[in-house]
Amino acid sequence: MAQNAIDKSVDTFPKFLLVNARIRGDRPAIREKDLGIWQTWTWAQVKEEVNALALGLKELGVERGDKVAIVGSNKPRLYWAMCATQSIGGIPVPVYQDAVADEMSYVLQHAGAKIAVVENQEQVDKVLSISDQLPSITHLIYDEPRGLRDYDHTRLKWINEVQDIGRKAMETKYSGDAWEKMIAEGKGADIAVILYTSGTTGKPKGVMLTYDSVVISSQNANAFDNLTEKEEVIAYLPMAWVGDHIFSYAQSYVAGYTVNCPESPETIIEDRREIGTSYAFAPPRVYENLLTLTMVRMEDAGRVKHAMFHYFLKHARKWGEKILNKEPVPVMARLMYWLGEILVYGPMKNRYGFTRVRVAYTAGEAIGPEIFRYYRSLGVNLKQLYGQTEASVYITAQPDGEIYADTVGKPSPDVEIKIEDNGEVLFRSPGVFAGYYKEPEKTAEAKTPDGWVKSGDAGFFDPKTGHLKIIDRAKDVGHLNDGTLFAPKYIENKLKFYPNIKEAVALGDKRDYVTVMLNIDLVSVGSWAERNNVIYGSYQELAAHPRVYQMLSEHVDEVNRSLSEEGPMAGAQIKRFLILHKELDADDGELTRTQKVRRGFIAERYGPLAKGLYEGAKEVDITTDLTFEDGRKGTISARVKIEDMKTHAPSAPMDKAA
Amino acid sequence: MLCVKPYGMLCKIFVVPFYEMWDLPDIFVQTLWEGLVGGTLYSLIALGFVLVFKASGVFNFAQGIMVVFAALSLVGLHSIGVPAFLALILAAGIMFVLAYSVERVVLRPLVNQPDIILFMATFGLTYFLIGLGELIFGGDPKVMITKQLYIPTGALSFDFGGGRVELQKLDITAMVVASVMVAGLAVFFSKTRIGRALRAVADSHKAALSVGISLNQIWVIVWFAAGLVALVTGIMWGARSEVSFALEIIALKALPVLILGGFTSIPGAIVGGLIIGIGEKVGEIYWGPLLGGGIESWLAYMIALAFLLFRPQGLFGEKIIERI
Amino acid sequence: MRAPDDTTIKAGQTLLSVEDVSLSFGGVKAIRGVSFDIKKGEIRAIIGPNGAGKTSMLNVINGFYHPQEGQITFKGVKRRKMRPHDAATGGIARTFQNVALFRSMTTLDNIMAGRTLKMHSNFFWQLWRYGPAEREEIEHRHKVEEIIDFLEIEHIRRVPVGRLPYGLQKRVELGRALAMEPELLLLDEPMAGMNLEEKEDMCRYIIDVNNHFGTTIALIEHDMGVVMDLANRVVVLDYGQKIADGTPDEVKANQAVIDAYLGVAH
Amino acid sequence: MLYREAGQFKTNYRADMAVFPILQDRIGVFLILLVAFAVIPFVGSNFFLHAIMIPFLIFALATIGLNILTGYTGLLSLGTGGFMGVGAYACYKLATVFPEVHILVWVVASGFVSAAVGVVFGLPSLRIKGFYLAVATLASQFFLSWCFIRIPWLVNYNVSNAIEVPRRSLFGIAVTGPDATPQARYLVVLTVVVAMTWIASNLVRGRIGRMWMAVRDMDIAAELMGIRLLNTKLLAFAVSSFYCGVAGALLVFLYYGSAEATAFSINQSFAVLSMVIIGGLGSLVGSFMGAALIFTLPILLPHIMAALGIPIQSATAEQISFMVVGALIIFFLIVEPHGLARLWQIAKQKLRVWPYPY
Repeated sequence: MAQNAIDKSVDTFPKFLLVNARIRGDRPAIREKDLGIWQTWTWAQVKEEVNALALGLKELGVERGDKVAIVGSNKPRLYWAMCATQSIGGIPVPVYQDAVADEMSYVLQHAGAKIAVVENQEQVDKVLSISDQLPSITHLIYDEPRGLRDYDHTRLKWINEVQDIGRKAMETKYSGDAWEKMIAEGKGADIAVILYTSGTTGKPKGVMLTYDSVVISSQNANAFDNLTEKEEVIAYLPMAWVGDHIFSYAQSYVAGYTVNCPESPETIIEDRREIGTSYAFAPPRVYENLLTLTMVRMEDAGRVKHAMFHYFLKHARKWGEKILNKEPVPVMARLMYWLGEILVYGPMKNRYGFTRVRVAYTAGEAIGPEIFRYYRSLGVNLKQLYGQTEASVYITAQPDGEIYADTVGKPSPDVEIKIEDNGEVLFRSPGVFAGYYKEPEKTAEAKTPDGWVKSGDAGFFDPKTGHLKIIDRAKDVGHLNDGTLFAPKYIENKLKFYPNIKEAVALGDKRDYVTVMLNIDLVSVGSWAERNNVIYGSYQELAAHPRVYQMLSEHVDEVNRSLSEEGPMAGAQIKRFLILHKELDADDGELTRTQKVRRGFIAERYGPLAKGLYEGAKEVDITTDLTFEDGRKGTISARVKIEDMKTHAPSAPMDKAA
Repeated sequence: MLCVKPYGMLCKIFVVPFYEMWDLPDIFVQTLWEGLVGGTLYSLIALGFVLVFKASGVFNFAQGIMVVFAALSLVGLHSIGVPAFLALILAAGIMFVLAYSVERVVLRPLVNQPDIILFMATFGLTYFLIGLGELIFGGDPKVMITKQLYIPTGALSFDFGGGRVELQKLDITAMVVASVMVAGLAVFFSKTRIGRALRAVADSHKAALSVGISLNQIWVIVWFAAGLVALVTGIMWGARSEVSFALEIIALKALPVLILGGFTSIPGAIVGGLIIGIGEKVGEIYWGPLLGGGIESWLAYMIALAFLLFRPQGLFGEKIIERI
Repeated sequence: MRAPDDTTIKAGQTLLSVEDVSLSFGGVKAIRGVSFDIKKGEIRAIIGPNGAGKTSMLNVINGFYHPQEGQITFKGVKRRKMRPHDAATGGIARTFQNVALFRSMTTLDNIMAGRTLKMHSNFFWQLWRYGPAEREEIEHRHKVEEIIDFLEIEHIRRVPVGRLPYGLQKRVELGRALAMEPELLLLDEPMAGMNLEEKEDMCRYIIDVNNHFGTTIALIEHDMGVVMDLANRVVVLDYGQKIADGTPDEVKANQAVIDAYLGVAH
Repeated sequence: MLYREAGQFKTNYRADMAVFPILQDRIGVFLILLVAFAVIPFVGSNFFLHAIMIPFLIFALATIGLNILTGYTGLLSLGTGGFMGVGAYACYKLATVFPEVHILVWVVASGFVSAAVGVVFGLPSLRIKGFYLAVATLASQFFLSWCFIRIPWLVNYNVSNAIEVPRRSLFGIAVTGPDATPQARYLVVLTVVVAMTWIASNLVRGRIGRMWMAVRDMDIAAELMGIRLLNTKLLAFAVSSFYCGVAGALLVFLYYGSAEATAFSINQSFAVLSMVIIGGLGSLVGSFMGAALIFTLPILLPHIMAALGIPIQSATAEQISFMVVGALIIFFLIVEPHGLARLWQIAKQKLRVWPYPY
């Protein structure tokens, strides 16, 4: 790998393919669980396959600069199609396979794809259904022939046929090293790939990345975690997503490590276990699901086993991270941990397929600190990073030994970061994108002439750790009247990490101080109530219970303390809070269908409460209409208590640093 | 002798025996009688077996040891000073306890299991009873308390075809008792409510319930009935020879009987028993010597086996149509 | 006796025909003088009310029952009666009305068992599981995996079929039949007791089998809708007699059939 | 818990279809063999080797034999003892008639003799099934034991009417006869048993094994798939009797030293059957477990009872162990019809998914 890094002449992935085929020709390049076993292709074989496919595409008329759409789940042939396209100067455009027909139609039109390489009948049907809107498409190539036998094959081709065409061409037109020559023509400055980001608003934008961007950030990433050709990764995230493109394609080609394609979406967990990945990458939900699954299963375990499991988890929570971070730990604790490793941690990691994991990343959104710590305490080196398509992923990442649940780490190698006054994070790096395809004005919005890119996220550098913390989408960040930064989502998340708190709504934009409305979690608070024999008849009663208030005010206080330690956030501590008398409900329009709180709407729906929060009232009467499960409308009225909180003095970073 | 080379062997097999039968009818009759008695006892064991199989579909491998066990408990009880007839009743009681516990411990938990499993369970039961029996009564043979039970001994003998034929009173009793028991069972099955229920069970369990008797009760009853049959068999057999665990092996002869008679037919058991009994006696006396004797030990099985190959469903069973 | 292998029937020609077959058990007449044919490459449905003798017909075709009268012509070879082994070697596979899988064996082994006839390594090699024996195992395992993939039952590969839900069992049984690479596939109520979704899947598989491998299929089915979608031709039995034979639409229009299904007295 | 399967993935079918696909299992088996071959013979006392290990292994072999017939092919047999006898007597005749030929050759050869006999008595299995077949095998049992008693030729007209094992040696070391050391005999038995177990596992995992199980689970379906029932059943009978025959030969030549017909009576058949049931129908591992339990029970029982403070003499021990075995059989049939083997499987599964309950 080091050797690749130095060799600047190797600046495109087809070139890396040639290098890998040369220096590690018989090491496994890619595997696929198919027909019950892990079918394996070495780098040399991959080179041959890609070569054939490339010339096949060439024969089908793919010229330099032509776009080739790639639609499907992670399959070796689709990755090969990517490299094949690049090798003849084409530009691959991976598309989300779950996109509905008209989304797909937009992307294919916008990209002006000439050929679409798709996975199976489902995708073929989808493309054919919109083919009339896609004049640019000349051929449709499929990987899985099942059920396509009787289709009209004038413009439809099986990928193996295309390769055969290519192989014929190899003997005739493109004999000798013709293909290598084509590859040699490729330059680092060329566009390597166009990745369409499903923008939160409006049509998706096609992010153009040059070889240089992708290659350099991949090399940096590999160096950062010193990844070698020995790594095993499992490719299961959408190919159209920059994360997968970098981890399962770019970094693999640069480092020469092995990519494994699962048998089917349902079998990923088993497949991961079989392979035992050494380098993992997943959005938080994956880790969440694994953990939930574990806890659910352990509920059915026998009493002894159950007790043992939780005892050792407790021990791990206490010492695991310290041990992982190589901090001094008393001998007894070490012994117990070692025992736990045999009885619990080892087996758990084995079940997750993390036994051999050296580095695991979570990214995409904030991960619950509990979940994060759980894996770390087991001894899995889970780290956070912050990235974007526009940056070829890497903006910041946590270096080994500097792991914190609530930061996204330090700027990655070669990345500069600055924070605007409005808190928005700007970055500049070799990985920065070339522009949005066919949309110069949007490009201009996002990217300053001197190469700074607006991330659209607000954040700040945590004075304690020097790590970046992302607090919210920049546009959602507001200001208190005294001008201090107010990031509602950030505060709400901090609150919601407490199992007792189901939902939180933070108010404060253009107001004097921060207040929050809370929803308790009926399950966990309910069980707490039972344990402490607190009698309650309804959510409303429980919510209004003084001891519940007391418990939650402790949580809020802790949140305030942590805020007070976070420089810019210290000003935005919670002054007052209340517990809503009803659960926020999508049926009442208080939540989006994706369970996100609609702050504005809530603020006015509960106007009186909001008013009360800011006019110092101790109690507020309110009547709200609501919708029951069965759709009936009704009203509910209550007297809601408002709790005052004391705030903590902003603590100077240094003396707190530990 | 009338056999001449080169036909010696063939003639020894196909001519001599019949000549001898004709030549010495008294011996022949005596042989038939012996066979008949032996057959009756086989029939009795088979009977107990059929009872269980009919009602609970269990291939009761333990019937043999039950015979031994019953006889042993009778003798054993008497040997510790219990008056004979009280001992008889107690022995019957023991058989009931056995039936009850078998239903409780073995059958109930195994209800609706495949036949093979139930068979093996009774196989396990056999082992258990052997161990228990030897533990309590010791392994050595015992003498049946024939006198105390007023079972007539001695023999009636009369002239026949130039010789004497002896009929042991014991054997006659055995025959009588056997026939009485069979008759009794026949009545029991056709006349009594329980009997009808049992018949119903043979067809379908629902039917049985409709008669108003729980399956479990029925099982206890049939096993008890089988136990009583075993007791009687034990007495008779014990009286003829002695009470020992060897009986358990001999009792296996009931199996060929069943194959002839079919597993579910009481008349089948009787007829089968007689055929086997007579067949093996005659075989032993007239053909045995050719093979150096002792062929009784397997002849029965061979007869059954040969028979099976031509009529797999037994004498009284009807043809099975396989469906899929 | 067994069909010579060189007799290859082209699509559209008659693959199998039964001529006035009669079958009775003791007194009961299950089939009375029924004749019909199955053409290579078609999907042929046999329908009729309960007790019409449909299953018996299949049993006659693959030689499990031996008819008292009539004859069966398979791949041009006339027979008084079919023998199971000849049927199997001749390329007739089937599934059963109430699943007849090897319950204690895994899905994999069940389908592997379907390949028995295609495996020839001798006992000696089997002893050492070496040379031909091992090569054979591997090569056939590959074939079996293709079937598993085709039927999308990867996830139950190593599950003893006895533990599988009914729908999946039916699928495995189809897999086992396919493993024989049959020319004629007999399906006895392949969708009995399935929910709608499972039925749709099964339909898809049957059609795929038919046009992917060009397998001729004869199936018994109660669900008229299914029959009408799947079958090219339908033969209707009632009380062991043939009362109609033709395309789904013809049959649907046939008065006798309607009566039979409405249970008009005979 | 002990299993760490992450990273053990198969890239070809050979590896995927191996006997022990999991690394930890391979290690375990290796260790067991290591102990069996390299430790036990040297640390084990003569009593342990002669009175426990040797017979245990031999009975395990017989159990495998019966298991092939009853467990894998579903043909209930009560004739095991008879077939073992055939092996024993055949081996005796061959070894005494051709003394110069190597004894192990005759051990194997006697297996073939008993296989042939097995086939003959297996013939009825074409027409008859289940209990009927069981009775047919009883016929073979009684007929064979009759032969052993009544045909003096079999024992070379010994007055004792018993087999008296001659001295035979292997690489110059006596392995049979009075002056053969337990170590030598143990190693010979062990080697034979291990080899034949390996072969058995090859058979049951391959085409033939599947045919047997197919016939067991659903003979009609099997027949309609082109599996010839008679051939399959006869093959099962042959292989099964072969194993029993070899076991019988070993029993007499390397354990008893001399034996009468009673050694192969129906009781022997019952004993082996009970080993199969308790060990687990259709499992090779189970065959060993069953043999171990049933055989060692009467030997260990006195010690156990003594430990419990209830001293008993061996006769009583035998009776009690009879009861225990009977009870165990019933217990297993009720709780776990697949015997110790299944319990072992479950335990293993637990370890694999540890700490999950499933």
